[in-house]
Amino acid sequence: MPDLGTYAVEVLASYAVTLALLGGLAGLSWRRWRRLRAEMERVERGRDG
Amino acid sequence: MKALLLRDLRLAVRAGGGFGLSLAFFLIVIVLIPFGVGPESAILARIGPGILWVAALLATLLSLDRQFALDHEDGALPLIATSPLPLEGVALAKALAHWLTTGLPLTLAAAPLGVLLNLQGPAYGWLVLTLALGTPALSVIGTFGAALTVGLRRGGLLLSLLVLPLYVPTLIFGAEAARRGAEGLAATTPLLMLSGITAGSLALLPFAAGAVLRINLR
Amino acid sequence: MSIWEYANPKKFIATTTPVIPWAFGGAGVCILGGLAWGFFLTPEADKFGSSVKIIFVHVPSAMMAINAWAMMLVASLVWLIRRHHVSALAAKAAAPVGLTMTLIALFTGAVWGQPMWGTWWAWDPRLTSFLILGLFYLGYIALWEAIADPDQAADLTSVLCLVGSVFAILSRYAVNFWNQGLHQGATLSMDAEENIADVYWLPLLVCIAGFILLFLALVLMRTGTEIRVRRLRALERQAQRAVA
Amino acid sequence: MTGRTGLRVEGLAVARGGVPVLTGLSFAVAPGEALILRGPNGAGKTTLLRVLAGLAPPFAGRVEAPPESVAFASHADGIKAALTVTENLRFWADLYGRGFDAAILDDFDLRSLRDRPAGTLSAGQSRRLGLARLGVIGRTILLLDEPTVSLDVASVARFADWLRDRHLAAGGIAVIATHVPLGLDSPVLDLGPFRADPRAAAHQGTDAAFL
Repeated sequence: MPDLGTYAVEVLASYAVTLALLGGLAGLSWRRWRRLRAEMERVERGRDG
Repeated sequence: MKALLLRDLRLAVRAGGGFGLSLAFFLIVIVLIPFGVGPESAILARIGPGILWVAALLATLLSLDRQFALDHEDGALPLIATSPLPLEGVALAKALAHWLTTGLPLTLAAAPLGVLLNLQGPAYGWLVLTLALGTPALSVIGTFGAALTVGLRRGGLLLSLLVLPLYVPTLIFGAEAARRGAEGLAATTPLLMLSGITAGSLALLPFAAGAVLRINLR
Repeated sequence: MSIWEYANPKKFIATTTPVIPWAFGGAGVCILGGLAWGFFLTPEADKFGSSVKIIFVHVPSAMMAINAWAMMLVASLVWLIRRHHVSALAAKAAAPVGLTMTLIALFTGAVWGQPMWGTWWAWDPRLTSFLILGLFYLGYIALWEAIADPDQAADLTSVLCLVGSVFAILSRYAVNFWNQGLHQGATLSMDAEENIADVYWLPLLVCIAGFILLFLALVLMRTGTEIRVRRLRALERQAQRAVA
Repeated sequence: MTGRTGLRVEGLAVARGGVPVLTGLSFAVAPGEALILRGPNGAGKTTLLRVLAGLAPPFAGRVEAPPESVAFASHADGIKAALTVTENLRFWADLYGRGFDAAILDDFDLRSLRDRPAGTLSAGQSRRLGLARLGVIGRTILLLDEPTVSLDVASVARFADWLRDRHLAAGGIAVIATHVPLGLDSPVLDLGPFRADPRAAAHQGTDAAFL
């Protein structure tokens, strides 16, 4: 681990927040993508079935 | 254009709602500032121009969304739309009516209210000058926002969120010119930028507002 | 097969769905790799100490925040001129991503500037312009939510995006002018690209590539979702009318 | 058949919310004639009137009318409570660039109310003022959506008389969507047969791109 010196907290905090926000957004978008795709298949099956 | 303008002016004067409301709000904000910031006249004098500008901006915002909403609710908008006056003219007339009933009174009221904030000699002149140059832009940008949110539920709240970022350049240059003028510094650059933004807004935004009205009337 | 071929929503989903996993994979590799590279292998800078490592997140997110709005502007123009639903929905899908990038840029910028200015927020011109950009994003997203009819919403948000872009650029210069007047602290401001030693340059490029890939993946996926929402709504309305 | 001054519609399709509701409409209204639109609620009467007025673009087909000749009025009165009856009418006359002719007050029995603020009028009276607006703007083609809603029989008759004796007699045209019999011997267009077939309609509107 490199010696981060006085700004260790700042550097780690900004990395953590960045990854958290990006991960959160990607997660939310993916969950919504999956929910919509499932709903779409249900409707498609219902319509064609 | 004149017909719509005169009608709106008569309505504002007769109903007195928008007219008095924004002035009263302006007065209230200015009176509250010293309670919050403290009575030291040195501080008040320094932040005076900026505070007056922010208060004038918020007062302008207050009376915006009634512009088109009233005509939309009572069904006058479609008949106005099919009149010889194009929608861009309607937007300009509304902006002018709003400026005459709100922008101008605020500009004139700013000087006497400046006394409350202990402004010094040149500050009054510069304040009124910058407000006179800036408030038309606030009105026409606000009219665009009002046209954008006509017919939407909770349009008023949305209108503030949409219009505030658009007000930032006018506020920065206006308040900066007023502050520099008050301190005797050279204020020509911010003044020129302020007038430029107002001129540009007056020239272009009615077309955007007209297009948006056309979409909302569909 | 002109590019407008992708304007057909079904075709858009069909062609982009396989790309999404690769884009996410590429983004993950680049971002994590670039951050690890920058975090472990670059020396401390003389003035900044180790806080210089924050540029690996701040600069890419700041760039993406601006590019996302530019992409929304182009998509709005395409919608207004060619009336292609996919571009309007792509603009709607990109807005939250742009907002997130702006928030990241704001947080990392404030944290990075903190040692220099001694305060958590110092109204630095560049940081303040990102704050204003964030407000533009909020307004844009709020307008989409406020309108029921999708086509009217697409039209209105497109006009707002056009007008907003002009005022965003105006605000950028107004903020620059406004802060110069107060104090000279701006020389150490965020436009760090010029004075970056090349040892930081490569990992930064990798991070930037990662952020771009991530933006692409997110927008493609979210646009696909928006298309499906519209498709479900259309199917539902069709079913209702068939019954009526 | 109809000169340049009439209202002609060819192969018109009208959409609401991006989906066609009426298709294949072709008719013409000669000066001096009126046309009554009938059809169940939601058939698209209002949308059709708005397209004829140019407020909304047609989904397909063409509407031909002389420029600056059209006016659309919904059942909402569009009058300002704070202004008096005369001020309201004078405003609409000025907006449409026409002189204010006080005779309209008699046509709608508003002479006695002329100086009263519109806010103090009853529903029937303000409805008559709303209709009087159509008199002062002097437009040849009037597109009216349920104009006589909430009007008593006498007022409906007075409106029909004004329409026949003042508007149509002077070569005006009126297309009126209404269920109330106006006593005009004008042709009636039932919009039922022109309703877009739901299955086909879905594949034409903006939803088509998503189906």
